[in-house]
Amino acid sequence: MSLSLGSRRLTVESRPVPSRLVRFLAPTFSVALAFVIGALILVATGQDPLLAYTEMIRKGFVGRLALTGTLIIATPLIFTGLAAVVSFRMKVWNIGAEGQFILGAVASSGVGLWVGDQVGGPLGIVLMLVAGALAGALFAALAALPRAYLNTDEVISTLMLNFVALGIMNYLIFSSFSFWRDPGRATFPVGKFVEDVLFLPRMVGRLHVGLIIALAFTVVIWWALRYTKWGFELMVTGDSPRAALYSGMRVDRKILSVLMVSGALAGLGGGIEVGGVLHNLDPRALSLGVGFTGIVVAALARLSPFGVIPVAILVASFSNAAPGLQVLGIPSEIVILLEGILFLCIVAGEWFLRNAIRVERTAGPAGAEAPAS
Amino acid sequence: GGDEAEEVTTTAAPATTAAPTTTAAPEEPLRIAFIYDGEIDDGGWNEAHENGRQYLIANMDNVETTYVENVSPGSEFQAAFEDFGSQGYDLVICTTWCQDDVLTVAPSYPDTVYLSWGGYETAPNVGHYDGATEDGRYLDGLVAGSQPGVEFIGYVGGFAIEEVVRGVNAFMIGAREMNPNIEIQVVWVNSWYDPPAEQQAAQALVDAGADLLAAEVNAPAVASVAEAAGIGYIHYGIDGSGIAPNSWLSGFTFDWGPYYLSQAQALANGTWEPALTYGGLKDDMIGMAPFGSAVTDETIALVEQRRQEIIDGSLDYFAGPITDNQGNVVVPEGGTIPWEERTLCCQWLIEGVIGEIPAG
Amino acid sequence: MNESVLLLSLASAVVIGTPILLAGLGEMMTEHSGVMNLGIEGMLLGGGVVGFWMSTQQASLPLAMAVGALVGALFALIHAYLAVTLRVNQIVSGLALVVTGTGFASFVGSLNDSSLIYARPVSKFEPVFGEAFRDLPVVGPLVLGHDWVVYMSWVLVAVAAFWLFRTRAGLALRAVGEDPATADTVGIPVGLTRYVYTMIGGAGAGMGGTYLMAGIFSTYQHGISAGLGWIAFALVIFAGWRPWRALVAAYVFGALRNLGFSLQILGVDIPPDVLNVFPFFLTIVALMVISARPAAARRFSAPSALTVPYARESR
Amino acid sequence: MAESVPEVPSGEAARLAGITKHFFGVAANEDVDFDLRWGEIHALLGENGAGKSTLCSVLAGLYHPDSGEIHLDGDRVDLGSPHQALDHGVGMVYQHFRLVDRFTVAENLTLGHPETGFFTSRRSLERQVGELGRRYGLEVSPQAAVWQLSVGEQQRVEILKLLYRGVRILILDEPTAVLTPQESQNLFGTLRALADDGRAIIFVTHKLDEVMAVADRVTVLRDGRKVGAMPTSEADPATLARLMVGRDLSVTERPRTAPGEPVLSIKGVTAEGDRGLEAIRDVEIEVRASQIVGVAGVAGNGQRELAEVVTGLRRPKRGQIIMGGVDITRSTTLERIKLGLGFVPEDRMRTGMAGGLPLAANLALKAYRQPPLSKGPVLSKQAMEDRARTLEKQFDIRGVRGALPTSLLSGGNIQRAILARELSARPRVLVAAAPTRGLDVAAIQAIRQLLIEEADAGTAILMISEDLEEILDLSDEVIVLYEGQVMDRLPRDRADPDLLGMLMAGRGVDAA
Ligand SMILES: Nc1ncnc2c1ncn2[C@@H]1O[C@H](COP(=O)(O)OP(=O)(O)OP(=O)(O)O)[C@@H](O)[C@H]1O
Ligand SMILES: Nc1ncnc2c1ncn2[C@@H]1O[C@H](COP(=O)(O)OP(=O)(O)OP(=O)(O)O)[C@@H](O)[C@H]1O
Ligand SMILES: [Mg+2]
Ligand SMILES: [Mg+2]
Repeated sequence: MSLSLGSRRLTVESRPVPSRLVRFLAPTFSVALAFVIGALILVATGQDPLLAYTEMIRKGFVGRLALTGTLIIATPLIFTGLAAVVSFRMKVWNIGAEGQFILGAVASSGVGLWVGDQVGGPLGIVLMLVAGALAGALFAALAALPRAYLNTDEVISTLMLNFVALGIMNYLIFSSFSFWRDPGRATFPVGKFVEDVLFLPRMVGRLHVGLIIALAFTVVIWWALRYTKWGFELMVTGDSPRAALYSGMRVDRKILSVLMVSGALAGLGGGIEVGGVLHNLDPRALSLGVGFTGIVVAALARLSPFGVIPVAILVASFSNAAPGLQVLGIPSEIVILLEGILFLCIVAGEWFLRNAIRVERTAGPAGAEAPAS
Repeated sequence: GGDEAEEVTTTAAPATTAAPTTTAAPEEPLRIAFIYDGEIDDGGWNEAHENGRQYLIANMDNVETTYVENVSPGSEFQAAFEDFGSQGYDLVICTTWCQDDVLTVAPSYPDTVYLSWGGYETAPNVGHYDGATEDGRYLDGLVAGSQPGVEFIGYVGGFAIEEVVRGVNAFMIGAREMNPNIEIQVVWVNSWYDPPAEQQAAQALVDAGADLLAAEVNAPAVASVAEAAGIGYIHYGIDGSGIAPNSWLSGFTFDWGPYYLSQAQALANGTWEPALTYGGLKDDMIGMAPFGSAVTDETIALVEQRRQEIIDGSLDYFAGPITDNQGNVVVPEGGTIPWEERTLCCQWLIEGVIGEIPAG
Repeated sequence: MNESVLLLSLASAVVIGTPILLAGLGEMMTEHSGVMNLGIEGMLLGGGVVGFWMSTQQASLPLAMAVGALVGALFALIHAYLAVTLRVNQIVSGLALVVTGTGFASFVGSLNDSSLIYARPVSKFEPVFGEAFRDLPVVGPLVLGHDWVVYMSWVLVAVAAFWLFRTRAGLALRAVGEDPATADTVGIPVGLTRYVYTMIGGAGAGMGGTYLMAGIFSTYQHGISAGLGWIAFALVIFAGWRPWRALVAAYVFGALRNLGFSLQILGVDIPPDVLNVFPFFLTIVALMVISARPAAARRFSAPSALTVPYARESR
Repeated sequence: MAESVPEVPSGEAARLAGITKHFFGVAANEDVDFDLRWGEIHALLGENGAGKSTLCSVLAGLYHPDSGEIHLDGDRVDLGSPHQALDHGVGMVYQHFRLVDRFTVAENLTLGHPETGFFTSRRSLERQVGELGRRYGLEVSPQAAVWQLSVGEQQRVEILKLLYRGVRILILDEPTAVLTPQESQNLFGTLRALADDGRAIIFVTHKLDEVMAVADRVTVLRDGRKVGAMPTSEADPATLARLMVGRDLSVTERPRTAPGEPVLSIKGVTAEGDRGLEAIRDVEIEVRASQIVGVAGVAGNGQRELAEVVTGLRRPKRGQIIMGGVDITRSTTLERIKLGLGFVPEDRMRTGMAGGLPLAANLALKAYRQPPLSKGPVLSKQAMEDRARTLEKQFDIRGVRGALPTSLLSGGNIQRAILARELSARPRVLVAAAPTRGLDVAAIQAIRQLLIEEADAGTAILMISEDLEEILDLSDEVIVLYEGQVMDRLPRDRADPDLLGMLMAGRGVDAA
């Protein structure tokens, strides 16, 4: 693909591995592009983009409240983002983080209610979180087992399972008097609250230690992908399952393990949302699409575990700043639209990573003067 | 621009430190924020609250309101409550179930008063409110029962929770007062917001022979089905007469405005106390939407009469005996469902209602 | 009476199945070209809201449907550009489209001071056949009682089936989805084909959305589709990428949800949440059954190059 | 430096002038001139990576050259796509077939054909295709799905496809690499007939014999440049080899070590193929230390399944496999690897390598399990890199560029890398499938040398190959596989091409 501009020729060619600089510039550029398009829409609807963006930054990041609010919203996104990173790295497309997150929340709130204050805080919290991770992993296994042994397409099965999970959670709270539901509340069906000792400790304001756990898991995942046999095998299997098989790796188990680890991360995210923010099973607060958003987060992070953190925070800052923008008079619909455009631009930015644009001087029409050999 | 917003925050701060107990300086406007989990123009729940906000603006001087819509429960709610608290808002009103998110944040902002719909656990700066839908539903039942030829009413409900069941029961009491042969078929859609499901549920009722539809969900889908089937329609919670011009009969409305006004004034006067407000017709929290052309003047007069009787306390439509649809006497002769215990009712469907409360 | 309730419930399954079918059929064509568009929900809402707005402005419903289709196709164009030209991950691009389409619909839906919720289509979708036909037993409500969109969807199913498996263009389309490199070498324009059919998919979703709002509801509401787009996506898989099966499956999916309400009326208590997840659950099971049997897998599995971008000079 | 052939303008079918095509800085073609005449078979000869496929792809419209001109029938043309090339009557059979697996033969032929009606009628189509096949001696069942066909049949479909489109310039990229000698002979017959029909044919190969046997003229490429062109009548294998490689090749025969103890015994093994039929039946093979046992046979006679059964990728239905005294019939691949099994797979790019990963990772594919590459679950990147550097040097792997994907390496270098990985694990048994297929002369020589040295060092080698020359050159003992059964086993001194050919065709020794 090439384009001639006067005496210059722009050539686009695909690049096998992006350079470090490009890896930094591409997302920056796509975010910038999204903001430019956003500005156009704002102007078209009679808003002041500069004001809007200043407010977006202010309400998203500036000050203790803005920052903690954003970080709290970012925490589950980091988990679902990591879940997507792990599986997408192996070219196993787990788009079921949404459902795994939900079941993680179901399990950890269930365990929390079950242990009550019997085992004390730290152990109880650990049990809750382990239950969340386990539930996420087992739910992912529903897609992983058929994928590993029947070669059932996991994109579709994990996607479908999201709706199954949603159905389960709604059933537990809204249409049954299950163990999870608080029978004492007549005005509105609500999940029972776990004991205070099972609340994740807070650090600053409402900011709970879930963020620290998220960061810790980011490091663990990064390390595991890069410096362990498991990570190596995952990389090989992702690139060529046959090569993996014949060099003695168990591809079926790898698929299982990667999907279950991915599910466990998402499930842990659900557990942490319960332990840190909700303290009960609240279907309305647990079905906001963090699983889906996590995939977009992972994509912008270029499937890099550390990349997930800033991206999750950026996306979270959007949600956190949205009310502030509305107070300025910017309708909530525009904020959603801006988010969609941001996502699309981010996705488009992938292109820059795989293609290099070269500017060459040309003497005349292409091929007229071949260089002397 | 941005500076202005800053300014407002700082100037407002001293006034609000004084807030719940002391009278604010008169020149300082009372600052109120409304938080909606959906859109203000949803034609239902949130729109009714937004109408309340408009009422407040129209009826109180020196008040400054703002709203944010599409905020989700959980950490987004909490962040928003925190944000308005830290900006020194005097009053933050959350119009959906959000008691627990409120209680998480409210203690940190003692100078801001939080009101949440449907909650029951108060705190020094947290109050709750809810509307007595059964008052309205009883009147709706009168309207429905007065329709000639109506014997089988289709009723689309969200979840079979107490409030909704209570509403159905009151509706039936009203309807049978007009026509003792009436039966009501309830269908639960089991969702808070699923227009296609609501449409299908309503259609299933029409297919089963319903000759009038009533809704207890947040959607005009049921109205569309009634309109298409050419049968009467009773709406829920808001004046939706534009939604089904031909089928429209009536429907009670949530009139949150007077309540919001009273709370704001109490705050301005320094007389605000945390409370659980359960308001019905007598509290002006429940009203009636305009009647459709198929409702006779006679019926309108009757509805008005019953309304007055309820307001002055001379009528208790829950007076016993009441039998449920399993044949059990749930309210004995001479008994009633006292106002204070209303919100705990009901886990039974009244005689004549076909349907079950799903066991779980 | 019980029988008639069930019968009528099937008839309304046809009604609610129609937007699912239109969107699913579109997605099926898209997927046959090797492009997977997860953004159906976004296109359905985005296309539908504009189509609905059209229907409130003037009397021609076909025109409103066409406009809905066009806007849906424009949304799909974004996906086509990202997936085909920029070759980005199609899952991610589709999900981003859901957010964008939903935001766009809410934006248009409350562009004026009051939302489109109180706006009404100028005219209605009327049943095609006269009362006499509609009153016939069984076939009356089930087959003869519908408006033209339902019949059009049947025609579209036939056209799609014929197009895919009996025409040169269909052969080319399937070749692009199976093996783009091969299609390219025999002169089938891979990129163009993918663009066109991705946009056709968007058009299907846009039409489905318009019919949902202007036809079934006669009103707009925020988030009105409540996940129908995902059911349409499941439909394609459940139908094994075959149009006629999609027709049946759309009504099965529609009936499953309807069934819950009819059963409630008949006094049978099945938790609706169970019935709600049924389409998705069924799809997983169907998928597993198919993939477990190699012969079936060859016939009913996804196009081989689904989600695989094509670049001519890469190796 | 290019010697050019006098021009014959009247008969010129195509002329490429000054074609240059770069990939990521690699000059695949550099200022290449090439001409083709009607009625000739023109061989294009060159080592791996010489630029043959690239040049062909340029003429076929698949690649757009960075510079240079294409003339067809005397007119300058700009071929934007394979489609445009087809419209100009130029078509190519690619090294990797371009057929839609799930479609039938007839559907593949109609695909993109301008004269297909809008509606496709299966019946008439299949009839047409059948006729065409008979006319050119390229018979295949029109209703069969492509995935059901053998490689040779698929190639026939490819050629038919071009003929069906009325292509007059036919390009075949290494068509014989996947064919048996007999199939190759048939193909040559077909090609000759097509050329006599007045078509022009470009025939890409590494094999000098084939050039001499079928081509009228030959053009030699090296490192992307044209280094020679001549009528075959004026060429001889030695000259061509020198042009191709740029130096003289010397073949050194070395005395072989005597075979030792049996190391690998395959006893009465029966296994099913992918389609559920028995692909190998009661196979008995024994390989001793320092011995190379060659398995000859026409492709599709159970070779792949045999290799998979030995390496543990396929479970046998009956029989036993014993390695170094251990029964490994039920062992996993990993257990076999640990016992000292090495494997050079037929499909290098997908089975032999994870093409998207850097070479260092691929070289570590087996060694990563032990120190120094890993300790416990932890991997040492540094050790991996160091080991890669060593192996690259030791095995002379060229063209490695750091973190770039291995798939960018040339075929020959990929094969070297696979051998480097397998041999560095010091296997007791090495299964090598088609170890030199598609490689150039120099690479072939180097790889064969490696295999011989390995055997001399005591490794038992089971070599599966369709290349008779290779079998005869290397094996101590030859086993012929036909329809999944061992036809015969011959010591090298008793094996000769005629006898093997007969056995491979399923005719027993008695009949001979
Ligand atoms: N995509 C690429 N990017 C950069 N370098 C490449 C690329 N492809 C090949 N090369 C370099 O070109 C050289 C030779 O390539 P090569 O001859 O293998 O082509 P080939 O056609 O793949 O071989 P074969 O067809 O037999 O597999 C190598 O040094 C390799 O590194
Ligand atoms: N699509 C491509 N991308 C990158 N590099 C390429 C590509 N095609 C060819 N090359 C490089 O161009 C050079 C010439 O490759 P080409 O395939 O033409 O060689 P060849 O002569 O056909 O080799 P072989 O005999 O192995 O098939 C090699 O270095 C190869 O790696
Ligand atoms: Mg709005
Ligand atoms: Mg080649």
